[in-house]
Amino acid sequence: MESLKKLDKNLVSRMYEGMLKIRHFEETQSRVFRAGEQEGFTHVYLGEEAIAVGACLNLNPDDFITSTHRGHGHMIAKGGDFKKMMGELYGRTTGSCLGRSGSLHIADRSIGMLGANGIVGDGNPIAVGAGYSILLRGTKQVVVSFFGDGATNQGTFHESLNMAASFNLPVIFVIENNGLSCGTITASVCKVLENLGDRSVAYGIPGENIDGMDVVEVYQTVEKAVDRARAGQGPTLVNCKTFRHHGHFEGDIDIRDEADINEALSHDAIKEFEERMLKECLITQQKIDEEHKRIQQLVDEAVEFARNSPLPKPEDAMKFVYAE
Amino acid sequence: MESLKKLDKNLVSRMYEGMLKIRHFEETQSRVFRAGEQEGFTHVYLGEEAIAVGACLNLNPDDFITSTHRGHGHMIAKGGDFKKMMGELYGRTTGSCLGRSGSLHIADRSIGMLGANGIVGDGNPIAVGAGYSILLRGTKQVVVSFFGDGATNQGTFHESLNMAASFNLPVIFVIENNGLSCGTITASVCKVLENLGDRSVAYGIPGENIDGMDVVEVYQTVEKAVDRARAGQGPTLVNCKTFRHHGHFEGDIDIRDEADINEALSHDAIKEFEERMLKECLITQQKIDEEHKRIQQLVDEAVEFARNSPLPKPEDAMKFVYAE
Amino acid sequence: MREIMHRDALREAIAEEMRKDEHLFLMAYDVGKYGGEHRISGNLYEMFGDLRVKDAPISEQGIVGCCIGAAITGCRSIVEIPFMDFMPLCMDMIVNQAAKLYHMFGGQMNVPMVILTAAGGYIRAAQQHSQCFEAWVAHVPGLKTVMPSTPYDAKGLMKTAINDPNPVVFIEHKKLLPMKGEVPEEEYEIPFGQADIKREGTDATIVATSYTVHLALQAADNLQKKGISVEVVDPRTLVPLDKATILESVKKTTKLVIVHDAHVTGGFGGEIAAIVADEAFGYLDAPIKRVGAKWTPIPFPSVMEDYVLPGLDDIEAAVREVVG
Amino acid sequence: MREIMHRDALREAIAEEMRKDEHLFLMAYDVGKYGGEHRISGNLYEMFGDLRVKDAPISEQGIVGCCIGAAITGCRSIVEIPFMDFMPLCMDMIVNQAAKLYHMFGGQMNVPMVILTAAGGYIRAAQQHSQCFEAWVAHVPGLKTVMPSTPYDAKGLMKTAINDPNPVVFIEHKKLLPMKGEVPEEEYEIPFGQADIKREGTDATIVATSYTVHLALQAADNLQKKGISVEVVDPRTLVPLDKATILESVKKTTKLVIVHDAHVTGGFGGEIAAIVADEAFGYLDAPIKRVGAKWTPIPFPSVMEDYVLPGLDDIEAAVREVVG
Ligand SMILES: Cc1ncc(C[n+]2csc(CCOP(=O)(O)OP(=O)(O)O)c2C)c(N)n1
Ligand SMILES: Cc1ncc(C[n+]2csc(CCOP(=O)(O)OP(=O)(O)O)c2C)c(N)n1
Ligand SMILES: [Mg+2]
Ligand SMILES: [Mg+2]
Repeated sequence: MESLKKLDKNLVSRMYEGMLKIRHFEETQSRVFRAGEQEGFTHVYLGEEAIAVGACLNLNPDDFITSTHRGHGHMIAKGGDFKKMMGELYGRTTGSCLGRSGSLHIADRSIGMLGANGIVGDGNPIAVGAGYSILLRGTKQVVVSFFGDGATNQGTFHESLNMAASFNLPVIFVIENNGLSCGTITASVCKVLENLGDRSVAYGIPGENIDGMDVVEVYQTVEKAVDRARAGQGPTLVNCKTFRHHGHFEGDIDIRDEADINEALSHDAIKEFEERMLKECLITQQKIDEEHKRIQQLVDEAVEFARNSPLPKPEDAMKFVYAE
Repeated sequence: MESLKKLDKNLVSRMYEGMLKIRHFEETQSRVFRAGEQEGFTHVYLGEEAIAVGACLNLNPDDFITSTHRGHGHMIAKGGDFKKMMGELYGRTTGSCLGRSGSLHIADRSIGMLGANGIVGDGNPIAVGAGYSILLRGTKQVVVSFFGDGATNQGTFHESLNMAASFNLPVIFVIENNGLSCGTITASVCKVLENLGDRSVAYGIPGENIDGMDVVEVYQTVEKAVDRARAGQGPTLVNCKTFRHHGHFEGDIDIRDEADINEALSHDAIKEFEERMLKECLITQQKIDEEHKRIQQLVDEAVEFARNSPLPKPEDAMKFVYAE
Repeated sequence: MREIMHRDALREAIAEEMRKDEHLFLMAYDVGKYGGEHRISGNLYEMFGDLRVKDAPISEQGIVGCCIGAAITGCRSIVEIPFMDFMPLCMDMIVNQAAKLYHMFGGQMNVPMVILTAAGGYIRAAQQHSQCFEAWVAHVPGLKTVMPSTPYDAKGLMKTAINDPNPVVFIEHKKLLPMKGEVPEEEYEIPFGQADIKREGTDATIVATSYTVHLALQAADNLQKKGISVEVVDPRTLVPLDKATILESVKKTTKLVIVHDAHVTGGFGGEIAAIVADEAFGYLDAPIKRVGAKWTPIPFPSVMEDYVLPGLDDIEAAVREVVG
Repeated sequence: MREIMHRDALREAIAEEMRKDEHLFLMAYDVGKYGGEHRISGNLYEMFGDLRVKDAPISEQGIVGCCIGAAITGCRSIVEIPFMDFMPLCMDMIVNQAAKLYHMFGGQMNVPMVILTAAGGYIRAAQQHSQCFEAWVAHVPGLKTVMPSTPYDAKGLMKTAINDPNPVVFIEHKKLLPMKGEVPEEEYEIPFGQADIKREGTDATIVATSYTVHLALQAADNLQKKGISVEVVDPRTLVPLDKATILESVKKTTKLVIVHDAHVTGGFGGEIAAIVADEAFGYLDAPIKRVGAKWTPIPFPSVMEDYVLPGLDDIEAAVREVVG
């Protein structure tokens, strides 16, 4: 592991803050959802924070990301507003999608977050399209597509990577490899799970297999990929190994062994980053505690905001079927 | 190139006969179709004979193949009956599908030919299913799936190879890489066209890139793959480089340069095989001429047979909608 | 009689048939140890093992194609597409392959398989997890379309579906799966194409399907109190459709209201209305009314979703309108 | 006025709009140098270059997804799915993404794109190249559905489609593409939702779409000779549907026959019948008749295909039946 001292200080604190924001947001989301405060279904990003944060720290506000059913973390890392997000999760008009779509379809076009998506793998072709649009419009933007190991077995993965490679598009494909596809152990349906980054060979593009629990490694790997993309050198595939704290969705049963979960939980991206920072004297324990508190308060405010926000009107369901 | 003398004599003559059968059948099919004797559309296999023949010579009658829109060659190589085939192409009741489907959907279940298919790439998942059925029924059969370079960019290619690899199925995936996807130069939409066999890396299975104009190389490569499959060692991907004589379908315009076509035509799988046989004194020119004549006569008889076969009854269209 | 849930009735039917035919298997993501996305497969994995209750990658085309390939080579299968919203991912395999092979190949190969899925809304699952596509399926010759409304029907129809030599799309409803109803201990089948009159009445006929049968019955109860006697007909299978029972009921009541969860526009209600407007035209005493989802994607929050989907009020209003 | 073919009218519309908007592109396999599977794109590649007239791999989900991603990031596109039979391969992208994003994201992103396809039979293309799925498309809110029957309508509607801010499924017919008709030199658009009365009459109304409009007109000619005056209404767009014109015509003639190439069962004819049986019930003097494909996949040989698809006889018989 690289010394954090080699990195820009400001970058280190943004890494930390980004991960903390996701952690507190999602811990809270899990709690209020399980308490019955929201309707529907929700999938949280706990444990995988280093990926979204490490990747998105390379992006400008006008760069794009596509996301999955597990989209809160991506949105936060891209600069999502807690209030707009909680408003959406609570199905309120103050939500970023006016409360009409909830957890599964959270999105914010104004920060380039092209939407969480309920269809596994469908973010990839959309990311390719955003890349094509960049080519056609002649800008220097890039696109990061986040998706799970399960999604890498969808036909859309293959079609997207092939198109992005052939058309030389500025798209970075980031696999969040937690080894699980809902209730299926991905290794049982995918022989190359560990080295999914090698699937890049099939498209003639670079591929990496990295530790998705190390925000620095994610940052630096995606940095290279973003540089390549902006320089017109085409797409990259990045396979980030990670661990998901909770079951597939909140309230789901978990097929993993409890012992395995506990073992894995002992390597936590955030706790280990705090230890690194402490060891290198980049932060004090007091500052850590303060940061946790500060961010939790932001989350709490967002929850309060959402709770007090108005519900949509029934007939507003009929809006936005067609654009004028 | 290996000496043909190392091969079983009988095998060499079956290779030759198989290729000649396809060549004469397809030359004739092209002619009668262009003369307006048949309805609809037809795609011929001219130039690619070595692939179907080399692969199928490894198969038993109860092994399976899946096919494409360009299916006549596969059917002949698997033991298809000229009369039943021409009957089908002419849309007559004597056809293997009773004349109801024509060139695009030629099939013969009795020889394990699971059907030509009008949807590019759809043969692959079906081949996987035939492989799964072999596993479940506990037989030693194998499946060969033929498909084009264009089809390797379909999502179904990826899903099929991943499933076959994970489930360790006895399926051999054979790419007929003629570099063309209808009117699109495949290289312009697929960076790795030349080495499509390397896509096997993405599934953790063996892959080969071979000369699809050399029936011996095809035979020997598929032989190894079939042995592996029968031994329960799972699937193989074989990329056969080849050259298609005609345009995409009979009557289609051709986007290739005429000079390139002529250059390529000078390397013909059958002509070169004849030269090899002659050089190694495995055949005489007289025997070659006789063989051509003998096989052309079989084709001519099939055409006559088809021409004189009855048309289906209109209302028979309503048959075979549901099995009882 | 004992009462069990839909999901348990389905599992019983599957288990009974799997015991009889060792070449019958179940395939989908999450059907194994996890027990199924809707907990339909439950303990089947423990009962029948990994090969016959097979976890698959998230590859809808691949999975359905695999079951087709198995079907034409001697096996039978049940494939689960947990949300009907994902069925568009594999409609190609269902429509272009499963539905066509028997016809295309002149009866050489039939495709016995069940495609089990859950449609519908009312569970706050938002735009991509709430759709009904039975109208699509019922537009494709070669497919059969089943929509049970009670555990009794679900079990009997599932057994018939498994034993049918054709591809059967079996459409459950997410609201029904946990609903209980009487199911005898003994084995039984329910033939396709037999509507069930779930309630007799004289003033108006409601034809309702799936979950909305229960809404229709409740509406009928409410209307009875106001002196309106409603007959509720549940077709149970859309293809084949028991036109006779529907027409007879309408001839008796002279009024028709059709109810389904799917969007009114383009829904299967149009088919039923058209049949009646043709074949019972002379008996009709009032306009035919359809009740279904309004013309908008299904939104997330209950306040909106309940507005969009058909409710008791909508059904009662439609009946009151036709009885005048 | 000059007469040009459908395919040329479409190309003119596309070229005119591409000249106005440099971020409008065309993407599909074979649209480039080859000129399009149906020769619709023709010389557009020479006119607008490789980036704006883009050959794509055979990746239907990928291509449609790419156009969606481009749409929400500032571009517009036309994607060709040459045969509507292939549309099931990308219905997921069309239905779950293109049709939903605007609604899901509360108006943050709309999806301007045209999905151009050719449906229908009568060309001996067999079971997998002859289908009509307009009924599927017209069941999905968020999509618009266009079906022109003349070059004039095709051009005007294509221009409207390109300028529409929503996903538009533009359904041509293989028999229409080479058909000629008058098209003015000046630019014009035809608004969606305006049916065209292709022939006035008093005894019965035929509502026909696409190619069958021409059959209906010919049937009307034949019937006129027998003293029956038929009005032929062409809705031109199914969504939005010009109910008013249809209802008005039926109120005048009091008889309705609906004709389409698609299968009768589950076809859009059911929707029209249902609307009339509800909203013009009191005016109807005869059962509503539907004429369309019989309940079987479309077979290859003309002798069978002509039996299955609606012909002049079928239409004339239906009209004679309703006029009594
Ligand atoms: C096309 C499609 N198939 C299946 C599902 C059901 N489903 C939702 S999430 C999921 C697992 C996804 O696994 P992965 O991509 O690894 O993401 P993770 O949940 O691990 O983050 C499945 C099967 C779906 N939403 N869409
Ligand atoms: C799903 C699908 N997309 C497109 C087509 C149209 N089409 C027919 S053949 C073909 C090209 C196939 O290329 P390849 O797989 O390389 O086979 P080849 O014709 O070269 O033998 C295309 C695009 C189709 N039939 N099915
Ligand atoms: Mg995962
Ligand atoms: Mg090819």
